[in-house]
Amino acid sequence: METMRTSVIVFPGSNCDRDVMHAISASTGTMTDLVWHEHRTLPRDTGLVILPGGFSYGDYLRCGAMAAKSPIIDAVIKHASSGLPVLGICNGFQVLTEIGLLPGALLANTSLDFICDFCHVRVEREDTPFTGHYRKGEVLRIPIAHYEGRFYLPEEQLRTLEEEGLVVFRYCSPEGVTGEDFTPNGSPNGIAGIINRKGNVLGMMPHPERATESLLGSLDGAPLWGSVNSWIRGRLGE
Amino acid sequence: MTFLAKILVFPREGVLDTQGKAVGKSLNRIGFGSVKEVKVGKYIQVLLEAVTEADAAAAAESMCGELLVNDLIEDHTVQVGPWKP
Amino acid sequence: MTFLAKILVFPREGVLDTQGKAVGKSLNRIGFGSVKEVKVGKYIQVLLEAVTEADAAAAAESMCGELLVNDLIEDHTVQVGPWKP
Amino acid sequence: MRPDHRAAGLSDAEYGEIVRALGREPEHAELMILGVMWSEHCSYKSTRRLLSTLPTNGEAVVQGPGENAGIVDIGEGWGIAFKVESHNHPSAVAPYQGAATGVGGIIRDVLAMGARPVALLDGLCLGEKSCPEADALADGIVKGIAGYGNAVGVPTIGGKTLYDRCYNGNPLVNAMCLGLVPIDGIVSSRTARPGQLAVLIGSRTGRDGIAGAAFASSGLADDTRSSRPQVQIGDPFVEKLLVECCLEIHSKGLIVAMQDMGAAGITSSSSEIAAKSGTGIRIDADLVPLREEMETWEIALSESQERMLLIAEEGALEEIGSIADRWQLDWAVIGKVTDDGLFVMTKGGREVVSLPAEMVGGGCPPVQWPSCKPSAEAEGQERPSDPLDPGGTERCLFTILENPNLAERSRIYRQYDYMVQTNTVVPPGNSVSIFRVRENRSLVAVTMEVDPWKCSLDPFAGAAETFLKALRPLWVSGANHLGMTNCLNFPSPEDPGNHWILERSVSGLAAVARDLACPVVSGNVSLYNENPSGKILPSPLVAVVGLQDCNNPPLRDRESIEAGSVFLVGDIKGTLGGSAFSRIITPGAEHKPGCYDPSKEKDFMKRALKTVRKEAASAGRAIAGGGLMTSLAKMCITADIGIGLDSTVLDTTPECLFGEWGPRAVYLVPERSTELFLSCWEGFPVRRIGEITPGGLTLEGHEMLPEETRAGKAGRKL
Ligand SMILES: Nc1ncnc2c1ncn2[C@@H]1O[C@H](COP(=O)(O)OP(=O)(O)O)[C@@H](O)[C@H]1O
Ligand SMILES: [Mg+2]
Repeated sequence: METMRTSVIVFPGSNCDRDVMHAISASTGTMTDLVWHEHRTLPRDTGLVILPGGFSYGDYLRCGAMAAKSPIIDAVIKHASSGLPVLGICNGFQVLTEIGLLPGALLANTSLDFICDFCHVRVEREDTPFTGHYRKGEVLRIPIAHYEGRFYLPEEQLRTLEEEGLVVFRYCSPEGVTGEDFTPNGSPNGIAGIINRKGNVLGMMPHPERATESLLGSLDGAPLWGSVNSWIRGRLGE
Repeated sequence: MTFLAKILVFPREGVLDTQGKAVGKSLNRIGFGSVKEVKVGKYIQVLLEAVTEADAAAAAESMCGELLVNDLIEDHTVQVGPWKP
Repeated sequence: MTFLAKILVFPREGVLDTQGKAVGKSLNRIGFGSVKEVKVGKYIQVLLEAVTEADAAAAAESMCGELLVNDLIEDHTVQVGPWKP
Repeated sequence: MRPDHRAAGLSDAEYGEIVRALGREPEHAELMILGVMWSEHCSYKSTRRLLSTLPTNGEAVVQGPGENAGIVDIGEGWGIAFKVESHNHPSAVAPYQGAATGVGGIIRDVLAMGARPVALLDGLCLGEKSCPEADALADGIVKGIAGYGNAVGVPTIGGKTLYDRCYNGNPLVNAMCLGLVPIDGIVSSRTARPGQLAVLIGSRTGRDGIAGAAFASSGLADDTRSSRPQVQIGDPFVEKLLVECCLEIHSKGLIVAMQDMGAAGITSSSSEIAAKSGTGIRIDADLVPLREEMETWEIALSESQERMLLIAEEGALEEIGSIADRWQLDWAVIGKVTDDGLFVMTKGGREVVSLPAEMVGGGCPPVQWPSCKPSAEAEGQERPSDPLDPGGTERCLFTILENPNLAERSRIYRQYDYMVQTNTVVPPGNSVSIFRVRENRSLVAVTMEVDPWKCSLDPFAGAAETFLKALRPLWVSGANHLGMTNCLNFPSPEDPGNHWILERSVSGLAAVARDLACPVVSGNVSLYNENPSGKILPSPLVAVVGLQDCNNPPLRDRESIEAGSVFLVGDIKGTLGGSAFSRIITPGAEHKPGCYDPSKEKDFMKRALKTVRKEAASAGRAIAGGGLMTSLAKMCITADIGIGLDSTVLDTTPECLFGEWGPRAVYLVPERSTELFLSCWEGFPVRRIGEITPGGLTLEGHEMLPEETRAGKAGRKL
């Protein structure tokens, strides 16, 4: 294997699975497999695992809760513990918290409305497999589309999360200023995406796959795919 | 006096319970084969001021009628008691 | 034997219950000024087979642990009894 | 004659016809079935003749009316299937579920053509914002559309929203779906052959929405609660699985014919397949997966959502079953296609229903309601109005922009996922919605219009103008129209005045379809939109699908440019009849509506398309609601530019500044393109009416769009 190979997990109700596949192939030209949640293993040579957005199990009960019990999840956990990258987007982020690969939970937006819109996020770290092609402090214009995107952790743990620098993306103004006014869903500290301590499992509410073509209004998500691709190739080269 | 009204809201008999169906299947799938049926509804706790328990119950019932319950598709029960913090 | 487990799930103390807040405000607005606080949670009914009531209760509790409840954000109570159709 | 045929919804004459054709009296289950199938909603008995006057043929038409959705050709072997459907009555009773199941239903119609659903639009006619009940309905309706569309993963890329008191208790919810289908993979409902099997896939059948079709065929009762059993619950999660499952089965070539189960459920889907295929069908009620104990007639008529009926060869069954199992959907063989022309339902081996499929699926005799021009029909004359002074113009503009009918709609469409599937090129909030088709690298443009005020003034001219209002923005953006779909939302046709208006409206649509060669490929009729406190204004809704010239990017209505001119093309004056100005500023005044001139429209079309082809302008907007000033104000706000108007060219009468009707548009043209632009519009009225400035919208030095007016109207920019 010379290039990245991505497994996108398809749960019943996932609806951004194909979008992610198109975005990755359009921007990196690498291979993507759609992996049905009932499988127990990932395709050989999987580099990146993506839990895509959508409404797995209709978002019934709690978003992500039922998907977190899928047969494929053991393989995802194993993949993560081997140090390889796992990315959860939107509903995928919710699934990651339900699995326990990421801390916290995602609660209903303060407005109690579904929000679909472009918003801005600031890149807080450039030293992760997902953000190597960004600069720290860079502002991305990227869409969100969710009803439950308000990150929650008990205060104490939230402080630790911040102290350990695990927040990777934060909602902000077009100029990069953070604050409640620029946080569409009420997330504390404008948290839009977090990473685990080991630095290989990222969960984010914004949709990079929706910002990978200028025709669709933004290219700011494309470097994310490039970053992971470079990171994996670097690791393969070792 | 303060009362606590506990309101249970659930899909009417015969009305499709989309959540219950999905949750039931999931429980079966993750090893709870003994589960025969699941219904998912809402549990609403209302803390309210009233003079008597009967007043509180009447108020809670009328909240159900006006806002909390869509009786085209939902059934409900109300249980009221004095509030013990 | 068939048992009915009634499970109440509600937001943990300290977790902002936006829905409860919104419902509370709406109730105030439409004339229920006496309402002081509202919490909105879930009511889940599970019909299950078990040998004894204790077994049924244990099963229901473990369903909560595995799927029905997220302890980080939710509290719950379980009440089990024989099912009377 | 047995007394209960009226309870089943059949007139004495219809019942007589049934007895005559059968040579016997129908059994109870048969009577219930015919009552529903012969209802207005299922049989189109009042409008079939009228609808047959609509032109349906055209170069791009692959499938016209008569199937679950129409299809137009978008090149390289690909087609777009589309249709609009109303869910008005259910939404009045249970707004969230009514609107949600409306979306679900139209998605399945498109799926039934073998198409992958790729876009949704919603046309909403809502009650006044100041009426709390109407506002609550509106809120529930929007949440229902969002709840269903978002979860099922089909983007809602546009729509139309308007408010009027006539919709207070009669909201209109018209959902439109577009699907992408390879033309050699179109599925039909008329291709079943004897011996093949009927397979039901999807949710289990329950007692929901029994006789919903009949419900949609009469006025709303005073107490909507009595309409209880008709409420259906949508499950977008299952719909998503159903879409993927049916498309996978289809991709394996295992589907002979397919039909969604909408109104009248198993009965309509199976009898229609049989009637259209010229076969019979035999359904065994014992084989239908049920949620609860049900009578045979209930099973026959249940409108449980998220079900599809597939016709397949016996040999395909195993594979179909394993695909459905993988998608965790219930499925069952419920019957067989026969050669006797009968729609038969059995229970416990006994024939409970045995009727000619033709009689069930299409046998209801048409009804001709009396028709008579209502005496109240406005006969106003266009009287020239006095010119407005600048202060007056500003006040009028302010009042019009403040009106909910002209406000921007981001509060609605921000609740819809309009980006999923990553093909939305021009999102809601623009005059047209455009999505990209990866498969043939084309851009498909869609518009939707409804204008009850113009239709109530003059149903012929109003319906024609509604259609043209949907066409013009397509042309301005650079898209050629391919075909249209429509929904005829009207009150009871039994009233002679209403019926006359309905007839005239349909003639108006037919005239434009013929004159501009924009065929009608699908549609829907919703009558009886009235309740004891009132009836709706005539509200025919039109949606047009067009193909963008793939060599040019679409011309948008909000492109920001630094310097250049503002041009008005078309007549200097519009007409005030049924306009926002006459409704909001001078209510009570009567104005004769403009008359529609096909050759002028064609001239406009050619030039608008050429403007895009030659890249002669940087932004353009067809003038519609609120007239010239409102269009300019919206451009200033959304593109964040200013415009200085030239009062020596402009006429300051309300007809010029706020008039509507007819082909008129404003363009922003960079200095270097002026000549090119003028050459594009040669032979058509064109005037330079102003220039682009750093900020504000000024006329005779007077600011028409002060900060307060701009504030909060910025809309969303992509
Ligand atoms: N119900 C709706 N759903 C999605 N988009 C909508 C809806 N209503 C309006 N829109 C979008 O908002 C914009 C303005 O809508 P509207 O006020 O109805 O039309 P107009 O263009 O005549 O002002 C359009 O871009 C339209 O696509
Ligand atoms: Mg259909």
